[in-house]
Amino acid sequence: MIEVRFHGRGGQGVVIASEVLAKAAFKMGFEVSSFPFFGVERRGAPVTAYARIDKNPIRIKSSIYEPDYIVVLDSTLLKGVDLLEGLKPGGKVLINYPDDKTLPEISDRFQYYTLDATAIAATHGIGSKMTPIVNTAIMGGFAKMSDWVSIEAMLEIIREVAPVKKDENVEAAREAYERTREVAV
Amino acid sequence: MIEVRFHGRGGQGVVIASEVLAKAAFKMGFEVSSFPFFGVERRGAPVTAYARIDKNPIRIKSSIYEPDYIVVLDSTLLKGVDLLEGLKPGGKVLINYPDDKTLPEISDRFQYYTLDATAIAATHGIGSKMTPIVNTAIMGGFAKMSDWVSIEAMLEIIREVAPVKKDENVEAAREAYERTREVAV
Amino acid sequence: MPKMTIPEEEHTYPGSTGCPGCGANLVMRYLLKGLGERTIISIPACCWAVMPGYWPSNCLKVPLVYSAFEATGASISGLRAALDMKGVEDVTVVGFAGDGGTVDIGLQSLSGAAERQTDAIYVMYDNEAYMNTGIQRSGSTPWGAWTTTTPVGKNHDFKQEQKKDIMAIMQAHRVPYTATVSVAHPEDFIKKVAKAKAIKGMKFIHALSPCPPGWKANPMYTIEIARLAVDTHVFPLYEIENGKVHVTRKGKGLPVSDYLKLQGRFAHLTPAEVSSIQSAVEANWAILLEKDDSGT
Amino acid sequence: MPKMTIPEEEHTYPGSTGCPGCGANLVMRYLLKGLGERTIISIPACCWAVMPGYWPSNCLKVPLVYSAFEATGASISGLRAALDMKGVEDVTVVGFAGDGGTVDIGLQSLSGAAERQTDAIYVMYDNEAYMNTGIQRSGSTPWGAWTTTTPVGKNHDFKQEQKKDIMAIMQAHRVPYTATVSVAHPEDFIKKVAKAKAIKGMKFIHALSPCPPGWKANPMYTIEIARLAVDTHVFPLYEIENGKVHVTRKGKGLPVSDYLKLQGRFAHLTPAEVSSIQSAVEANWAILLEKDDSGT
Amino acid sequence: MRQVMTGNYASAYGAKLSRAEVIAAYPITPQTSIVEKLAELVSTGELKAKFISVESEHSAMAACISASIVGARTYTATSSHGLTLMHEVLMWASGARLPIVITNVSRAMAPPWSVWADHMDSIAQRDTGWLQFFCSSNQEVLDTTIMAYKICESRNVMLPAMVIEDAFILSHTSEPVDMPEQEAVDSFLPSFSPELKVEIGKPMGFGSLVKPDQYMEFRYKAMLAMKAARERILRVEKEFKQVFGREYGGLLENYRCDDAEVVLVAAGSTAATAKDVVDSLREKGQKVGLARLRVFRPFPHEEFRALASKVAGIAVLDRSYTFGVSGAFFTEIKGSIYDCPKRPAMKNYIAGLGGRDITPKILEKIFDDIQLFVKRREETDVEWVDVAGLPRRWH
Amino acid sequence: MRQVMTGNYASAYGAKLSRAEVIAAYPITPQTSIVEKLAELVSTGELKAKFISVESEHSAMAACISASIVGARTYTATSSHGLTLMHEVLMWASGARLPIVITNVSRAMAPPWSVWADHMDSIAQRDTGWLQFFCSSNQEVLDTTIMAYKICESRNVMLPAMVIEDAFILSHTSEPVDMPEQEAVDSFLPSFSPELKVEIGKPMGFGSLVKPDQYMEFRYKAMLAMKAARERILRVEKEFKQVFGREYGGLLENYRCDDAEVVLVAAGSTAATAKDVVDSLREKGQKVGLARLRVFRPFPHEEFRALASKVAGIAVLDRSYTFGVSGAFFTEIKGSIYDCPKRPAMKNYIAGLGGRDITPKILEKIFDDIQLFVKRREETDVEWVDVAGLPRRWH
Amino acid sequence: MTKSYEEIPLTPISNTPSTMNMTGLWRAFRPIVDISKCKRCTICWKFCPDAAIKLVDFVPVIDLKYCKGCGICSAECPAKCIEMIKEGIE
Amino acid sequence: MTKSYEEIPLTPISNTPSTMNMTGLWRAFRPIVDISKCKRCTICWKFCPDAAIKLVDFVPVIDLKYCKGCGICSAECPAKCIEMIKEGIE
Ligand SMILES: Cc1ncc(C[n+]2csc(CCOP(=O)(O)OP(=O)(O)O)c2C)c(N)n1
Ligand SMILES: Cc1ncc(C[n+]2csc(CCOP(=O)(O)OP(=O)(O)O)c2C)c(N)n1
Ligand code: SF4
Ligand code: SF4
Ligand code: SF4
Ligand code: SF4
Repeated sequence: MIEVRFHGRGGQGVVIASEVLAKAAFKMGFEVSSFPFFGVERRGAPVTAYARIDKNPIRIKSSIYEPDYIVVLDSTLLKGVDLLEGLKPGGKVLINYPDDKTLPEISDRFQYYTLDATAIAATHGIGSKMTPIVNTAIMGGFAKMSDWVSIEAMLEIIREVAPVKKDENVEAAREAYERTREVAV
Repeated sequence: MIEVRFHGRGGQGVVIASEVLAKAAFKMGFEVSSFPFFGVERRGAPVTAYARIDKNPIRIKSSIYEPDYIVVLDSTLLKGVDLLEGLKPGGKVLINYPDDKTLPEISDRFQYYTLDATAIAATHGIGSKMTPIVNTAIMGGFAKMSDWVSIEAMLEIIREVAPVKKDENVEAAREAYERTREVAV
Repeated sequence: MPKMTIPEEEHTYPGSTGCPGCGANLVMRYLLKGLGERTIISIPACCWAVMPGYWPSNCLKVPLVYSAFEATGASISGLRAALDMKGVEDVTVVGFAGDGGTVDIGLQSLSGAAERQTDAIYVMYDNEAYMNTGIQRSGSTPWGAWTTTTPVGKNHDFKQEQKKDIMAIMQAHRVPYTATVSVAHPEDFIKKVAKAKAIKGMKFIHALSPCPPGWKANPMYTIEIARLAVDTHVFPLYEIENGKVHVTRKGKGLPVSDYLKLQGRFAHLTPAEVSSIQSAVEANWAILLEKDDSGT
Repeated sequence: MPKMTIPEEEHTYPGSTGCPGCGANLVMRYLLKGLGERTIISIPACCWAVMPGYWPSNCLKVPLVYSAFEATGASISGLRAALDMKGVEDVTVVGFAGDGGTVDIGLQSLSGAAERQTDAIYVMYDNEAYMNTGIQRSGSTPWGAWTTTTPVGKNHDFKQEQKKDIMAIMQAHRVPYTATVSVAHPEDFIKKVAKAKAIKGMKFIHALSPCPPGWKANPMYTIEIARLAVDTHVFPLYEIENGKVHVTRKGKGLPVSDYLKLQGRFAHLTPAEVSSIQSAVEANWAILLEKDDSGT
Repeated sequence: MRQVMTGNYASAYGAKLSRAEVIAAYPITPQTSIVEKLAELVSTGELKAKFISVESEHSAMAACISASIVGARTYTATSSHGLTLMHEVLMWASGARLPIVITNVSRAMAPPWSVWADHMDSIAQRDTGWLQFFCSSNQEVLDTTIMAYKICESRNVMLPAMVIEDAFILSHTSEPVDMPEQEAVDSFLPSFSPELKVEIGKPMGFGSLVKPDQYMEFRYKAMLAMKAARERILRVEKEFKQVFGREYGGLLENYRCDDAEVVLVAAGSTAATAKDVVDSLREKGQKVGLARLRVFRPFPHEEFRALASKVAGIAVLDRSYTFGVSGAFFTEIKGSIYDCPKRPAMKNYIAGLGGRDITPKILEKIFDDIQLFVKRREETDVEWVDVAGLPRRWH
Repeated sequence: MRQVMTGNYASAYGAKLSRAEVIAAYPITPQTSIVEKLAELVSTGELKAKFISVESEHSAMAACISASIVGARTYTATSSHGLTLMHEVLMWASGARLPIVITNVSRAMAPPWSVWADHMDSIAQRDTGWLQFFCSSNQEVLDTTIMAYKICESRNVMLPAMVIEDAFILSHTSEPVDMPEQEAVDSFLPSFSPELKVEIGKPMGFGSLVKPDQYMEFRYKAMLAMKAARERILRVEKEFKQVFGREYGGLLENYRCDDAEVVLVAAGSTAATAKDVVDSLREKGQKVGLARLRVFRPFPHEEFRALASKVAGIAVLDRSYTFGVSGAFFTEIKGSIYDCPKRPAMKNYIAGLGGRDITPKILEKIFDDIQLFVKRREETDVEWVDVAGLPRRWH
Repeated sequence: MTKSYEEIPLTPISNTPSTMNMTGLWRAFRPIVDISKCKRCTICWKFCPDAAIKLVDFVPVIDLKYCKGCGICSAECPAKCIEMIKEGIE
Repeated sequence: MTKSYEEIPLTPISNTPSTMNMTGLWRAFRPIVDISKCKRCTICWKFCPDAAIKLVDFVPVIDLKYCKGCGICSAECPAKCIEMIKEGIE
């Protein structure tokens, strides 16, 4: 079973991101389950979501404590709580991070991928200029980072779930896929 | 244990009558319990109340099915349901009945007492002229009919419970006591 | 030739178990004369939940749904929605509740029904207290009245609060039609009910409903008391249609004491208290007349 | 020399967990500036039940009692009665609820508190929907607005009912003081609150409270939107003292579209719909001005 | 002084003698005379209290909750629909740990509309975290009201309590009640001064939002409080006895159970009648007893286990029925003695719903039946008593 | 077609596929997305129904009641405080014998305020006369909604049903759900046409006042209906299997219980996790099983008795606690098997209150513990799991 | 009197006319109409709360099975032709 | 983090100032005050929903531990001296 944890802020579509992953994996024949952290958080407050992907039907309903992947939709969260808590040794981390900055000091037990999803979303006019919506772009990046979910499945689902600007969202994800890169720390 | 059933109409103070009896008997050293029939009846509708009197504390909480005494506050009720149902053979019945009329045909297994409580109440100005309140007068009659509750105890309680016109109520009960008579059927 | 001034057909049976002289009985009788048989009524806990009689007795010739005390507004919305889904549109849905069930515990669901524009008529028969439970104060009990929970004690107590102005509250809900009616004026009553029936949306009828035991009054004066309520301007007859006020009966302008003195529940009031009631009634009447659009 | 136009002392801590730019946060901030520390607040379920933070966090410097969603009116009556019994009389009891908790599920207990003349101030912060649960319609949602339960569907749906007029409803309850306040005009806000504090009986304050996520608005425009609500006469500032209406700010009379266009929840409206809102607003404003006693 | 009064007046005087400070109540048959009496006592000044006229029972309880939070002793009374309308806020009161006392005049639920005795309304509150006392006489109603405050306000309890009297059968029956002197009650029951209350000048939020990582600990504390209540009930009753000379048998009153072969478990007014029946059957030589379920919450676990070790059969009379299971008393008693070494034969009798009279005759037949049942246990262990259309006759 | 959706959407689609005609609901976390989805389906015309925006949950249920009385199929959804506010009218619905279906997203009660999973709200309705289905997957939520109508609307049942999904854990978790075709559902579930309903032109009072001499007979009929519901549940599930190919194990799903020495009883989402745990423990050679309590009302009496005859120990996990007693499941199960010839060792585990996570690790420890308990029964048979401050560690 | 559980409906449905209740027995006073004085105004009929007055040719015929004796007809009759007399035992 | 049942009160009493919540971390945009342009009108202070602005000599000092970056101060400043810049990683 693969377990993924998502970090973002209230209003950023973190829950949607986890659902997109689940749906894409489902489309590829996996069994899936995704869920938010169950909170009453307000806009801007850190929120968490989760996804499980497996070959077999998923029955377990408890939370994820030791994920294989971590996705960070908002790099400013790196300042807050320990985002990498529980990540399995060798686990992978995808961070929405400005292309022109280098990652701050961070544990070297994991693999890191970055992607300037904010810039990409802005380019494609997703969300407002002030607050671009990055969840579709970041999922393009996820397809790159993981070797088990295809970018095609991801794009299909993004087209399905995006309420408006379907093409733009798909394009953003595709671009994100291409621009995601592993970084050394 | 002595068991008494009261019949009257909603608004006539039937429940008060049963309480007056209980309180008078209590004053005389008896253990008592009195209760209404538990209904949602409206003004004018037939209502029933009960009293138990005993030497020992009364624990039984069920209804009375075979009373020793029956008190009828309103003679027009004689037209309705069977008022004497369950009365023990030899049981006594007190009826508020016009002095100038004779009782209709009625079972001869019981002893009957009558009393024109309506007239007496009217004389003493209890209630309105149109609707005199007869419950105090009738309890004077009860003291006469029974040999175990004294008219003194009864009058004392009537004075206690009457909200207004205490003297008049007491006088009415005293007069009723005197004018109550056994009638043959 | 003599003529009946109200429809002859009865939609209630004799044998209801209300008190002799009960005004609420008349409210129902006139209401159904005005609405006819294609009517369905929802009744919460109140005297009228008892008046049809113990099971299986029923004194109404139209269908009757009992509802929880606080739920009349919700009940009529449910009835209307279901009938609409079934395509039954020519039926008048009626909520019929006492004053306590309307201005106190039922106010919220009534307000909800008004907000969601339920197509129904809500009738409040106002006996100005909780009568079914034995004369406790309600929000609709007038200032000065005795009830068992506003006892006349050593300190000369009685109801200290003003009667809730349910007509104003419903008006604030901008329902298309509200009217006051009286059992003393059945012709006016039935006319208003028929009018309400023809209007779409939530209609509200406020019926003053004398209650002999609760008002400590002789049952024979039920109509007289209701008439005096109108003639003293204690309970003016008017209707409000889309915000337009129309006083339907000016009344004689008799002193309120004429009205009060037939009722034991006001017997304790001092002359000063009576005249304070008089002033309040006059002030309200003046305001009402000012709003009256009848002339224009 | 510069001067603060509102009291300097803060009765709220930073660190509340409301959204950035939340109008309700300001409503509380101004309210307490107006009332001072001898205040006790009852808060039912609503955003403000969450905003103090998870236990043991509290952003208020005055005592706060949580109550059930529907029970604010009852809660303040209970608080007042208990404090009176304890002889604590110089404390202002406040009920502080959202619009849903006031005009819908809390209306009945509010009405009860008004009828029994509870000496307290009831503040409704009006973000015009159930926000704590994620933007569902309330009785206070204005006509035309999108919410999650009044979706903009194929048939161009949106809220079909008028906003409940809670000021009129409270006025119908004849409470001694009601006022509207805006976070864009804290000086006026605080003045009214201080006035309410000095009056005995039940006071009602209606505060328009912009909600960036719920109104689909940029948080930086919270004040601007509130100001436009006043300037377009969508939300006029006035008070009613013992029935006397007093408009406290005339506003600029800008077109309502200025107000609507900053909010995504109205984005679907057609020009015709916008102008029907314009007419309704103008009509209401005219009525209000007519009632205005300020001049006289 | 002993005087003749109804159960409802006994309730009202119980509240008065306990010096309830804030009373908020809404009328409902057959509770009304409690409220009326209290309104009168307040209006005459005999009781110094605030009487809040509320617009519903939900508000009655909510007003009591807020008043209690700022340290007032509170009282309310209701019945059936009123009690069930309070359901949400009943849970609130226990969760907020407020020692509110309510009288519930236990009555049937509609539909069918019925105003008569039935325990369904009370039983349906068994999960709300309230102490529940079923009373069998007016004296007990009055005394229990006073004791309830003392039990609930103790520091290690701080939970609300429900004093239950059967609709009409107690509420409207007049019988002699010894009314304690106010001074005696005052010295028995100190004034209410909770450790934790909301005070002006002490900013605090009362009843905040708690995350999943902490909620259970608060519930655990309430569980401990209910445990403590058990001991407290016994101690307060002992103290009460010392001052007033009366006692009620703890949580489960054993009446002639010592050498009993079978016992009847019953609560409320039925248990009073049952004592007469036990006496008369004892006279006939039958070894029968009554275990009067006086306190349903906290549940008298230990008491039932002790009883189970002594008797061969237990007849459980429930004046309510939980659809899909059985009477609630029956299920819980069986649950409680499940792992006792000795397992008496248990049978459930559903009786008296909606005010159906429970006569001595019926109770006698139940005793007959349970004695038979002990000998040859049948399939059905839940029997409906006195239902028209069923073969067995009960009169 | 299988698609990924939340439990709440599964609820909404369940109602939609059942062609609910009148929907009245009030928002509450975490039920809101049910209501929002239904509002959307009605607004797009995908669902032909009346959506009544009510001002409280009490009104939501009251509106459903009246709509049902005139023959409409009705649906509502709520949670915690909303459900408990309905308490009075829940009893009304069952007393009036109306087959209303509600989804309850089971959540903790305040105070402390909490929006997380907890069964207290549902359990506290155990006496209201509703059927109660605890679901363990989103698929089950959808399927059970459809089945519930078919079960409840049958002539010999005519009682309302509650479909329960755990707050967030099901309501907000997305997982694959096979969405049946509307045609298939239509042929499985006929339209609602009750024998008894209020119709224009047929004057009748629905739900009248009944005297003590007749009330019990009406209750007796409801008892029979709950009995009939049991058979009906089994039959409808069989039919459902035939049409849709899915089944859920009746009232008490036995998962690897056949040769089990100890079993865990659990309901809702925990039971899903528990299946994984059972599998992994079985792999380690432990003879453990899961008895998933799917239907709490009517109570699976026969099923538990059958289970008791097979196993040595039963661990009962309650996600709620009845103060003064124990978990409700625990009490009722013990009550149910009280007189079974074989009495398994029974222990109660109180876990997951207020959303506390119930992890596989915790369930493993419970299985360990019950196996020990079978061997040496201890005094305490009710244990609180994962409470900070208690000696035992669960992680 | 109590009906078997098999004879009753699921829930109490009242469909028997309330004429099953002999509410005339509640009466303390009985209205006596002096037909000779009757003006056929039908006012008594109009105001009877119990619908206990039938009109025969516009003249009131009081159904004593249901008349509760409230006296409204007597009070409202403009011709004063209805007298209320105390009910007796016949 | 979870407190022992023995350490907590009977029912959740919140008496810790909400300054325990680092809500500044929620911020997406940061207000930068150009003090040189500030007119000391105190308007920014007045309208900050989070009371995150302190005045020092009538000049705003923003407490970034709690400023959520709503931008109201920036929008309302008549001198336009508060700029909102996107929060970065420092
Ligand atoms: C929830 C609830 N609370 C209280 C009652 C008791 N109750 C039944 S009828 C009634 C009084 C009704 O008063 P009103 O609505 O004024 O009608 P009236 O009886 O005066 O005609 C009351 C308090 C109830 N049935 N349900
Ligand atoms: C009885 C009950 N029903 C529903 C809820 C769920 N609920 C909590 S807050 C809320 C919305 C409150 O809306 P409003 O009063 O407008 O305040 P806002 O959240 O918008 O500030 C709702 C529906 C509840 N707590 N209790
Ligand atoms: S108490 Fe009053 S309202 Fe009720 S039935 Fe009697 S007269 Fe009518
Ligand atoms: S949702 Fe709206 S009202 Fe609630 S905290 Fe956020 S901005 Fe404020
Ligand atoms: S006395 Fe009353 S009930 Fe009888 S006929 Fe006259 S009006 Fe009708
Ligand atoms: S950005 Fe908003 S929260 Fe930050 S200081 Fe300015 S007004 Fe306050």
